[in-house]
Amino acid sequence: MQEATATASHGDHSHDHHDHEPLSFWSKYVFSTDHKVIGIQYAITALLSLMGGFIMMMLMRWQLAYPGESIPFVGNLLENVTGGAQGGMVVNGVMQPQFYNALGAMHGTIMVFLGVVPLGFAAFGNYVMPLQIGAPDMAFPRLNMASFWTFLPGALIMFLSFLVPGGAAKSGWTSYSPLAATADQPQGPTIEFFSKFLSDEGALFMASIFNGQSLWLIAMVFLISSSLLGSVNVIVTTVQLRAKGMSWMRMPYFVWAILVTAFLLLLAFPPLEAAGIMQLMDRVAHTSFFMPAGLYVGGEVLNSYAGGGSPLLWQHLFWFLGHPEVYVMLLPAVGIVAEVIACNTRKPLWGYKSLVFGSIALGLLSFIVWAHHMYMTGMGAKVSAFFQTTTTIISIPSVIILTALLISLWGGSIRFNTPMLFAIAFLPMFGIGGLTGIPLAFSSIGSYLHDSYYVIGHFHYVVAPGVIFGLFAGVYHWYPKVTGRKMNEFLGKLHFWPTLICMNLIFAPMFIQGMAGMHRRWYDGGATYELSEPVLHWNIVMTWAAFIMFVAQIPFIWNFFTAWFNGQKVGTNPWNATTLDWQTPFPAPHGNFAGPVTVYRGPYEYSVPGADKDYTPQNEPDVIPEKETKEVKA
Amino acid sequence: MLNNLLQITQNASEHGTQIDFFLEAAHWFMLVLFVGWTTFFLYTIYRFWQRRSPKADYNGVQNHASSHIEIYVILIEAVLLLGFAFPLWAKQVNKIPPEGENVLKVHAIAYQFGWFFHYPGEDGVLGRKNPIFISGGDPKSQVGLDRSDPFAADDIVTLTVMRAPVNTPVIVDVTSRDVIHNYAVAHMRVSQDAIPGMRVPIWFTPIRTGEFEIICAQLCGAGHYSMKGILNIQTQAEFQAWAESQAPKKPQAVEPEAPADPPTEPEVTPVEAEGSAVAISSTSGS
Amino acid sequence: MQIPYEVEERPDTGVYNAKLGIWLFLASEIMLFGGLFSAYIFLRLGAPEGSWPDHVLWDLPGLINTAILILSSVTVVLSYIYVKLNNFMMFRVCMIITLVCAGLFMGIKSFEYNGKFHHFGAFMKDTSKPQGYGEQITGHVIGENEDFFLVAADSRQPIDWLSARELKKQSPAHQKLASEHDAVHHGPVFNHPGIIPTGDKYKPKSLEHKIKVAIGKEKHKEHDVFKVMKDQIFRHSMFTPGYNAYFAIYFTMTGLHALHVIGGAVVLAYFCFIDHKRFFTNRKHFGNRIEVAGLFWHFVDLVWIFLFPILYLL
Amino acid sequence: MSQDVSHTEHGHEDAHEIEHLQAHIKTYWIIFWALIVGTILTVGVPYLIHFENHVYNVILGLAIATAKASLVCLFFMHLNAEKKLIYWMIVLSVFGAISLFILTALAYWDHTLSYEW
Ligand code: HEA
Ligand code: HEA
Ligand code: CUA
Ligand SMILES: [Cu+2]
Repeated sequence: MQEATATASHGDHSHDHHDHEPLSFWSKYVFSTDHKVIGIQYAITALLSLMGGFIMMMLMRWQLAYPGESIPFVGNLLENVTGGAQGGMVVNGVMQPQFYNALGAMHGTIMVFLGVVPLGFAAFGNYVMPLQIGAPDMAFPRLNMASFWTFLPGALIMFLSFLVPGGAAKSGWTSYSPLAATADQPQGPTIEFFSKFLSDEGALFMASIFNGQSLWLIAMVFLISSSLLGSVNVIVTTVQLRAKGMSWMRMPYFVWAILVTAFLLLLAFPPLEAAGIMQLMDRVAHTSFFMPAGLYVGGEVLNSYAGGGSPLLWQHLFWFLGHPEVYVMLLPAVGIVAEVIACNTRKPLWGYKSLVFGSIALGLLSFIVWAHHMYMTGMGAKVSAFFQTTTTIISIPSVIILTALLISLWGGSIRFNTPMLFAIAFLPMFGIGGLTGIPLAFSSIGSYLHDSYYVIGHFHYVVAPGVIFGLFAGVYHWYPKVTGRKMNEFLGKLHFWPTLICMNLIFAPMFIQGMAGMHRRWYDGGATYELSEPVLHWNIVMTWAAFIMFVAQIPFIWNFFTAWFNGQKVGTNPWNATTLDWQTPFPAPHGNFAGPVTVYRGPYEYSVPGADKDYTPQNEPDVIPEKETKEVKA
Repeated sequence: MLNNLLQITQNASEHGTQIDFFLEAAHWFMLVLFVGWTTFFLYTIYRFWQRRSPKADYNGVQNHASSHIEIYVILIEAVLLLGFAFPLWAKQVNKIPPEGENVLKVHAIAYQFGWFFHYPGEDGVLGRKNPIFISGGDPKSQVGLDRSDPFAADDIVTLTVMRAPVNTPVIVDVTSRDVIHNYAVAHMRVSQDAIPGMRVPIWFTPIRTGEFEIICAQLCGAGHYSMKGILNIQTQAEFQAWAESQAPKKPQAVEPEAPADPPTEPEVTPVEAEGSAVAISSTSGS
Repeated sequence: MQIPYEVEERPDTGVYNAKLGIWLFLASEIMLFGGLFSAYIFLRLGAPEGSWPDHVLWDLPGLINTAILILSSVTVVLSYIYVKLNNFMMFRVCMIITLVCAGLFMGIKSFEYNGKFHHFGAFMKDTSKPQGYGEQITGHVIGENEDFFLVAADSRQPIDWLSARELKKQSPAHQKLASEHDAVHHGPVFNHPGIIPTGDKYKPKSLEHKIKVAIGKEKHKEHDVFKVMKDQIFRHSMFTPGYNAYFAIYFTMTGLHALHVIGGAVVLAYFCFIDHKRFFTNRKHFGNRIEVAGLFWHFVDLVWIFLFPILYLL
Repeated sequence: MSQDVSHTEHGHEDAHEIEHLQAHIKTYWIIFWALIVGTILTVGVPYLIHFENHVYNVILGLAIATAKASLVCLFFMHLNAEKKLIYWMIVLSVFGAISLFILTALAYWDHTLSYEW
């Protein structure tokens, strides 16, 4: 019915969307153009991907703690799935180096590109952002749908690439060429398969496509295209569809975070798309963009390649995306944390403006720091001085943002519900991760820590107990918005505390291992090297903590699915929040708001002195000027 | 102190002391920030728990202490940058000691999965190498040494083990013959990508003898985890003896400054001065 | 449900949704081609002195294509103006000219590609060179047996890619002298023992050759034929992307650009022949669509304006 | 002048408007010829002028291309009279592209490496 009102409120007949007739199941839940449905589609895909990444990580962690021991429970299954013993991935239930590398590369890729970004940017961005600015939908609903339906094939290709002969991509999530260009050359079984239908050349060509690394690249091209569509949509929506009165400085911080993120995706991703196309050319058309002449691989000089390319070029193009990408992961999470903190401290965010300008500065600066991942490539003093300086400067906005969030807590009346627990745990966890980024930023000491577990520790502290916690907070916070029911608080706490403890047990020892000289991507967890002897025992602690953490996710998954049907029913605004996302009818119809929305005030008017309740929604008209309110009260 | 707490490897190179100091300073800086913020954080969430603070304060913190702290953070970071980071790196990449006198020059060639080390030999000049000469067999063919190059005749190529005399600056030209690797010696505080098609010099001065592990610090394929090299830092006498044992026999006159070691021509001539100088004879020969 | 500002401009920003959208999309496209351009810069700076082919493509087709794209850019913006002027006839005429231009462009492009795919080149072994090969011979394969290729060599050989540049550094008088004796007049000369002159002549049948002769670009009606011994060849292929770094970036950039041309043309054709009813129902909206599609088309033109000099001329 | 174009309210064109639009058509053809001349220049210059250093030829060629590109941007894409918002988008992408070009080129120059085996 609300749909009808929303549609009836305008009379443009040239318009294509007709929501009057009831939608079929397919167009309502599958090929939907409603930003809320698309948001949920993204969220579910992303959560499943996180799960996938988690499982891959556990297999890796088993191997790291118990190198050469057969994988319990699933060893044989994996062996069969990956082509048996002659597939060379898992033999007698024991993981082989190539499979470890594939898991590592895919864990990184899936977590970053299929898990965190789709959940933070695409799912929350899609679901929450239009609601928060009072828009009826995204600016281009069909583009939005197209974005999801380009994302999904990318995701499926990525996961299914485990099944092609030779296994999934195994050159790290960074896919450094020439390793990536020479790995996964056409596999015998694939050629055999295709030569049933095609000429020899055709079969070879198909085999150069159907292998782990090429599929990784193709999947990335899908994912990049999808996120380009998404980011155009997000920016246009934020700029054009803000409700009446929703001026820039009245936008909730989350909207700002998503806006900046969208710009990062928009401008940083295309060079990687270009690079991906070039690497695909290297693999399929035998060009050599990233390969110098005279490579000697597999017992022969690669004469079929012309050479003349540069391995550094790939690294530049990859990290030109790669660094902005980390803020793409971070910013939505910070946005969520800010929303949850404002709501659960019952007071306005402290330093809203510094948060906004800090994020914009972060966004701009993130384009000129990428080479801090490349200090070890033989960078000269001048250019490294430049990148060291920008990298140190970029830590300042992060400090400002984190400090503002911390100070926001002061003077509040803090409700420790599950979303809030995750949100405030984010602060020190991100603090540790961010602070350990500082030594990495200096090339001279970074060269000691480069590629060691210290780096792994650094970024996992930012992405796992940092960003993932932010996203958990978001899931718990907006769950009632989506389903009309709250998730169970007890199960939530049962999820939070063990996860927090395990996270630290997993990642804190990494700093020690890294300082002791242990390096990443070691299939045997460092057993080959004598220098890892004194810290090797940590591997076992970390692995078991990871397993326990998996058990700790079960309450979450249980909670997530059961609360849908028998969670505590709540009203439209269970958290007594001020932002517009909580002011729609429930369930929010296609078109979101019952009527035109007007915004009268900033986003976080909690505990306004003299107001009758401790929150004043953004769209609540100022019937009585404040002075009079006071008089009335007095 | 913090370094040791984090179980850093024991330093074995001259510039490593500065690196360690810098690491220590950076970690203290981080620790102070972390403890400061965490204290504030814990106190705040304790004090403003809804049970203790039922009514929120609309205005919150009113002073600008945080801006001051942020300015200090900026200042300290500037000091770290200007005082440590720039000079240290500039020294590493720009102040490479001139080749020849008192300096050992080695060419490290990474491959899947191991290391070759190419020494210039007595003449102090590395023989020409070219991928087209690569063939299986002995290390010299493996790195594609051009046997027709006169400079190549006395060159030494070793597999896996790199030897260097203590207290002598070592320049390592790092490259790779297939994919990207990384020449990292944690104890020496050095790390350099081995990139095919490029040759990048790094240098360090070992101050302790012993065997150190050379780590491949860049994913390079299935054998990455076990692509270990050994950096064997020997006393000068030991190193010299080894170099001599490797040198090809040549019917040439013994050099004047050579020690009394008749059977082979000396590769290395130690000039013990302050324990830091060793001359790799580069004036004669060639 | 109606999305606001789909047709009308939002008062405070002054634009309608799709306009902002297309500009954002173009921004990302700039970065996409930017990535490729920076690859071009990197490859070119990294190429050993003199090995980057200089002026190797025939510039006439590129020149014509540039003119075609510029013309189509004008017609597409005119078609937009005619929508504003409520002149459907002229709108359609302009649009069709644009589409014809797109077709011509693609036709010439495929003519060029096809020529490349039938053009042969071989790098001859030379162990004294760091890269393992020395001289190159390019031309058309007119015969082959298991020992050698029979190649009708081009008048201008890769060795001249370098010497042409070297030549420019000489004094004008010297240049004149040299150019009178250069390969273009006397046919190519090779030093490599693997390239054996047969003394035969071969008259290329390709259209490209005929045009070149007709306009005086090619002085030789017939090409010298050489035996290129297979055991002396280091590497050989057609002028495919894998031939060298230059052709790699040439095909990637122009290929991606061609995909954009096709995509843009499809959209314009849709507006011209299928969506044109909107011209009469909601002309403002239709005008917006043409404007947005036109912006994309101009961008395609813009990319070509840079591609042409960097790939054909410099 | 082309401000009117993007500003035209739907449904009505008074004579004044039409005049404006017709003036545009003329401008477009002028630009067309300017672009053609520019193209011929780019092709001609390498034949006519050989700088000592090839780099100058490259710079000149890119300069002409940039001039042509700006004509297209300014007139065909109406950037001579666009909304502030659009300019900001362009500034951003130019910032991105420039940092990509300049910094990769710089990083290329400042590497302490030699390109020999
Ligand atoms: C979300 C992800 C994210 C974020 C936000 C960051 C943030 C930062 N990163 Fe990190 N980084 C990664 C993800 C991230 N990084 C990843 C994935 C890699 C590895 C990629 C790979 O090789 O695979 C990496 C690698 C990496 C490297 C390369 C290491 C190497 O390979 O040698 C460097 C080097 O400079 C670096 C630096 C930094 C810096 C200076 C910041 C700064 O922005 C941090 C600024 C933040 C602070 C300074 C915190 C301030 C907080 C306080 C002062 C208060 C403390 C608060 C409390 C205690 C409550 N990072
Ligand atoms: C966003 C990025 C992200 C995230 C979240 C994680 C999360 C984790 N990662 Fe990962 N990791 C990377 C990005 C990430 N990682 C990258 C980029 C690399 C480098 C790869 C390379 O070398 O190329 C890496 C590498 C890496 C290594 C090093 C491997 C090696 O170098 O050899 C290790 C080792 O322990 C590791 C461990 C972990 C652990 C224990 C977690 C845990 O924190 C996992 C926590 C996850 C969750 C808590 C998810 C919970 C969600 C659910 C359970 C879903 C529920 C589902 C429904 C409700 C439907 N990771
Ligand atoms: Cu070699 Cu890793
Ligand atoms: Cu980074």
